[in-house]
Amino acid sequence: MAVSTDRRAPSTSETRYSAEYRDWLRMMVLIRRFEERAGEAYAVGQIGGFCHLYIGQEAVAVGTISALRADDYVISAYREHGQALARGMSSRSVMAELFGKATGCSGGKGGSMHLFDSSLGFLGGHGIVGGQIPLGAGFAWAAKYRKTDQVSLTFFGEAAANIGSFHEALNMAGLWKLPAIFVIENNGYGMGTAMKRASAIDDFAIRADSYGMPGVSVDGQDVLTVRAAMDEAVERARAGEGPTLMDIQTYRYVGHSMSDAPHGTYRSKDEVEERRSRDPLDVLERRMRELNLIDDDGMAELAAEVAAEVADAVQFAEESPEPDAEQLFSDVYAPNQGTV
Amino acid sequence: MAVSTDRRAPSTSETRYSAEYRDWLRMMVLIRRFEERAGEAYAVGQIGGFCHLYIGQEAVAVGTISALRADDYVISAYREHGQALARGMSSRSVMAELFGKATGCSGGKGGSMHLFDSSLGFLGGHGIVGGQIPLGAGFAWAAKYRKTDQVSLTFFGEAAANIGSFHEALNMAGLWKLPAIFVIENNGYGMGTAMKRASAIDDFAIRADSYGMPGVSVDGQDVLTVRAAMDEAVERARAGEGPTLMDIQTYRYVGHSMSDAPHGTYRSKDEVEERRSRDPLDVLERRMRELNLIDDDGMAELAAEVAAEVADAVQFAEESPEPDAEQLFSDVYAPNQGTV
Amino acid sequence: MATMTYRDALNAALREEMTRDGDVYLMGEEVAEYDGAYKVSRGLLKEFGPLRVVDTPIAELGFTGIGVGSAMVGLRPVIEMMTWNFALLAIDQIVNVAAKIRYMSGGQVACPIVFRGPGGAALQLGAQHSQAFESWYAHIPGLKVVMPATPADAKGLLKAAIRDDDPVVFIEGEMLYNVKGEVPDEEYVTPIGVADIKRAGADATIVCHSKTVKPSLQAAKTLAGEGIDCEVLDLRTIRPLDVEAILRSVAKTNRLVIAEEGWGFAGVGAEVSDLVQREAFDDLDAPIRRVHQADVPMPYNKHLEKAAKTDAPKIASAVRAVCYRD
Amino acid sequence: MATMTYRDALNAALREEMTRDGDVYLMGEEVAEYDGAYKVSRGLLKEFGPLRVVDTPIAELGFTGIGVGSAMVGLRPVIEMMTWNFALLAIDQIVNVAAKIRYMSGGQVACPIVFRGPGGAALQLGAQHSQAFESWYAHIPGLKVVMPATPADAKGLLKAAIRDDDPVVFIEGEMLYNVKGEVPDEEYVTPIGVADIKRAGADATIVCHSKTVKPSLQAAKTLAGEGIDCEVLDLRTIRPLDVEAILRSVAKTNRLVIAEEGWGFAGVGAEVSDLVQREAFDDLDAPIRRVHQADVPMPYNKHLEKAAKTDAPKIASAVRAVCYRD
Ligand SMILES: Cc1ncc(C[n+]2csc(CCOP(=O)(O)OP(=O)(O)O)c2C)c(N)n1
Ligand SMILES: Cc1ncc(C[n+]2csc(CCOP(=O)(O)OP(=O)(O)O)c2C)c(N)n1
Ligand SMILES: [Mg+2]
Ligand SMILES: [Mg+2]
Repeated sequence: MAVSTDRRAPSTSETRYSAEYRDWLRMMVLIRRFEERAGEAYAVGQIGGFCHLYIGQEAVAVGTISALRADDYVISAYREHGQALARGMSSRSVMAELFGKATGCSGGKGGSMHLFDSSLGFLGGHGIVGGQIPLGAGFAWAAKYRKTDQVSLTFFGEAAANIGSFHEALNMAGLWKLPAIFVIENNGYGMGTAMKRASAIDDFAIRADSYGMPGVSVDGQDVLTVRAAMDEAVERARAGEGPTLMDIQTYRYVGHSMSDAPHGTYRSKDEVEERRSRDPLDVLERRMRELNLIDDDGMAELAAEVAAEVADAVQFAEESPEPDAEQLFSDVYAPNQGTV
Repeated sequence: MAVSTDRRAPSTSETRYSAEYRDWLRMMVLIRRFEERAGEAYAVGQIGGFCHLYIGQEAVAVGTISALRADDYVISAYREHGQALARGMSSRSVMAELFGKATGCSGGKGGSMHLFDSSLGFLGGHGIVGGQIPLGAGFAWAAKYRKTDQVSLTFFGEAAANIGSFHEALNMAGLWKLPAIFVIENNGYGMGTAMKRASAIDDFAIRADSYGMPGVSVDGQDVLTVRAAMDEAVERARAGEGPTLMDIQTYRYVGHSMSDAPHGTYRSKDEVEERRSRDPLDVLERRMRELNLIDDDGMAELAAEVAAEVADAVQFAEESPEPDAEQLFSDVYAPNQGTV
Repeated sequence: MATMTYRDALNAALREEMTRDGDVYLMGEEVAEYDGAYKVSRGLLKEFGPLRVVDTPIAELGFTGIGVGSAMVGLRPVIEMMTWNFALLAIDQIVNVAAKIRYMSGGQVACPIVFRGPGGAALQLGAQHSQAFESWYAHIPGLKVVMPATPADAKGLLKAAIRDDDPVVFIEGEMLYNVKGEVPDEEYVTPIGVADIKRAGADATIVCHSKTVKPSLQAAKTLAGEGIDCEVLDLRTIRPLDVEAILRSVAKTNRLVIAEEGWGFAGVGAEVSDLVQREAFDDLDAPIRRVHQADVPMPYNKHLEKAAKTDAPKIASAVRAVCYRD
Repeated sequence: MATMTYRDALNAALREEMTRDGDVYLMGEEVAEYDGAYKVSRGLLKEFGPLRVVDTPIAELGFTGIGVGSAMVGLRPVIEMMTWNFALLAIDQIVNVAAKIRYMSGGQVACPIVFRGPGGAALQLGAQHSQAFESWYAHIPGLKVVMPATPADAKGLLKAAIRDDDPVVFIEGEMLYNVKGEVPDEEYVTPIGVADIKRAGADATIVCHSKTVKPSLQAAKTLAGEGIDCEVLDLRTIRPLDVEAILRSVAKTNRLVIAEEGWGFAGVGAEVSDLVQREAFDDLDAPIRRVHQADVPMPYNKHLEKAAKTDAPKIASAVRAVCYRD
């Protein structure tokens, strides 16, 4: 049976969440500044490996994760710095992990693609496209098994919606009515491949019909819209009514990873400029100004807070020690069970 | 974009295919008798391994394959004796393969699950559920690459529509408008699991929307309906208009494989009886009698032909030699290239 | 001691561990209503209900991932692979997540999960259904690989695997399910990582595991008649390998044959051979010999299949060769 | 002879073979518009068009299957794995179809296909992106496994792989793409299955392949200063293994070290070690030593990563050990 549903997320009263606006704006600005700083640190070799920045997509992480409870679960792919911060991981522990330091959230062993904080239910940071989708369904399965009303939130890119694990996991989530929310962070590109060159259809909310769950399309540059749609999905999931697929439209301003230019062969400078003109930070700031929730002084204060936090994080990361050499061999197996 | 389409296959004039009816009926009876005889041979140990019979599903193979040209491609799973025969492989070569003999279509090295005849474009016989779906898309890709108007026909069970390769292959087939026809042989069960216990939705034609291709539901017990729907799909494919997903409803009268009872824990005797009451062989025979295309004598003649063919196939298989011992090491690599 | 089949021993282990610990559940294709494709889970649905004995769609990658995810948040799933051939579809979740999640999370996230089901060949199932992948899994740090040969070991090791805090690849054998043996009545757990001398002997060591244990014992019996006294060492666990037990045996016999079911190239036997030549070079009185599947995909024809497989006569010949009696 | 990078040598091989044979095409993620994630296919889209240089969705299992299917009907696809880590998702099609289709069809259906892309670790890519799987593929009869170390070998072997009528697993190295070397100007094909002595020597043999060739040569240079003259044998092909070349070298030097990038357990080195102890037991003056990755998932931190990896100092120590100079 097809689930009939209005695919556009409902419009939202401007003031419903206004008490949270400043927190959201602060988090979005923090993510932006953190990522810009990470890009600089990468350029001078303080960060290595692959590094995928979240710049432009901030409203997705903040709008969704702010709707969760502390005991819910979150999982993402390799472009997860923003979600880690939005989930409450400290700038220090994230930056230190990017620097590979012992004080990093994964002890320096994970790196940019593998951020973890199990105390916050933030369970990675995964590098195989689509691999986290069944894992997220698994957290939801565990909640169902334990009869809690926890919710599991899984992020992935629109390109990951073409891989088999998406299909298998969503079918089981729909079949078993798992409390799972699947968020497509639809930034229009998988590396250099535009969505229309990788998918036979251009509206992924349709795919929800294949799995007996509602599918919603959401404007991902307006954090308010994201949050409103997310609240509905969370409500459904907590009530035992099953999963939701959210196709959240956003854009990455930067290249796929640090080795990719912001524009070039696969998208034009004009396109990037145009998309930047509707910036999620501006959208929220404008709304707050209209409601007199912030003014120039408030913005300056917020900027200063964030700047201090990011500077502190970098200093912390720089001054932190490298992992001990013995760390190479620990955490392969549980302690006291012997290794091979 | 969703492809809007009437999901029921069109009804068909009773006489459009009447010149072919006797061939179809003969083939359906042949498959039925061949499979019954294979079951007996299995019971006495002449056939080994897994053996999945096609009894009850005959109209699907005959209705679809009869619409193809000699240079088209066909691929299937492990329940493929019927399709092999319908594609024109000799009863001898198929029975000998089941017996593991050197004269078998795969030289005795394939067995029941791996029947091949490349001269007929019959490319297996595959044992990993869903594995043949991308392969079938690959044949269609080759046709497109070579700019021929060949068509590729891929069979799989309804349970295979829940596996990742289905999703990946259909997306690419839709994206690239490949001349591929994907046939779900929907017999309602994957081993002992009813479709509704494995799939979040109960109408697989809906899944076609996810891949930008038409999806049709077809009554698989009426060969005429199958053929009519297949003709449309073939026409689309040959015209370069892309793939079709056909969900053909059928039923297997027998157990999943020789080690599974026809009914038991997962379905009732009553259900099997009821489904048997609308037998595809009867449906066509009745229609032919109404049109005076066959009478009792004609039926007796047909039965005798088939009986002789099956008996001959068994005798041939029994009398054929085992493969030479050296066959163990041949066909691992191309000849004259050396093996490891 | 009760006599029971390997199948029933596994069933008992599952039942005992599910009774003991409410976090343990069984998931896979046909494990519930159908009682298991090979009936290992017989009766468990009735006893534990559909939340703890869970039928899945055919979606190995997906349900393996769901199992791994649930283990990451503290459940203790047992994921049944209908056969290990199909686990190729799920191998990304096993290798890239289960084996690495503890490490890449800096020790924060454990993955206490058992992947189990029959591996290797049965009879005439053809090329795609007759593969032994233990050397692949044993190649991967972060996994443990357990392969019991007897009912008693099957029960004790499955219980150990379920209690283990790391991911365990537990490979059974379709051809072993009906094998009978004595199983202790009282509760017991067999430690992972400890090999077992199934027959003590002085002249040559046969290292084997899983389905090659029985033909190794048969070969030893034949050879005893020829005056060659074999020690048959059942590895039971492939990773971690019981290095000491292997070296101890070779130090005693000075001759080694390794018998395994799968292909030879970079197989388990290659690892054992390398280990012994390195650590016990001077103990060896003859080059190590190996017996393994012919280097071909498995043929369907029964004579060809037999010729491809490891069996007692081939093991016996290899022992004669290392004893220079051929 | 022109000097060119390994990347450009591969690019030239693709261009030449695609020009020579209209059935050859390249398919994979980002191979066309993006010119390849690692730019191996630079310019090919422009030259050959979108039907012969094909960007795919992220669907490794699916596009690998499409490639295999097209090879079954006579095309000669080159399937790019963005990295071999992602090929775990496609491994069912490689192992269960490509490797077996000729055999299980009784010789009727060939599968002339190349699967290629970078394998092993680069720098700080972490546990899921830093894996060397050559021993897995080499375990499988029906596949060939080719791993060039130099630009000249990369070009000649890729051309051979494309012309080969069997499925070839062709593993490159991200860290090798920028390596420069001399490449013959005239057309040539380097035969699969033939190892190459990259440095002749008399005192000890270092068997290596792909990324371990360079550190082996460095180690040999260091050791030459200590009076140890090493022969460096680059396997180039893992399956079929050039058994004669290995035995010939060991017969000359009587001492063997095997250096590989991947994990040790049941690695390529284990197979070579087993081979040599069996076929050249009496030639050996010391136990064979192996150098391989530490038995851990790859850590992100650069110091830990360095400590985990095979390098010239570790190879040199192993050689000193087999020469009893440590
Ligand atoms: C299975 C797999 N295939 C390929 C890759 C290489 N890869 C990393 S990210 C990426 C693009 C993913 O795009 P999308 O899912 O849209 O996420 P985004 O990067 O846009 O956030 C690719 C192809 C991978 N990591 N895993
Ligand atoms: C990947 C994989 N998983 C499991 C199996 C075992 N298996 C063989 S057939 C089958 C049921 C398939 O059902 P369906 O696709 O509906 O086809 P049917 O048998 O009904 O024709 C299963 C689970 C397999 N062969 N491959
Ligand atoms: Mg994207
Ligand atoms: Mg079915």
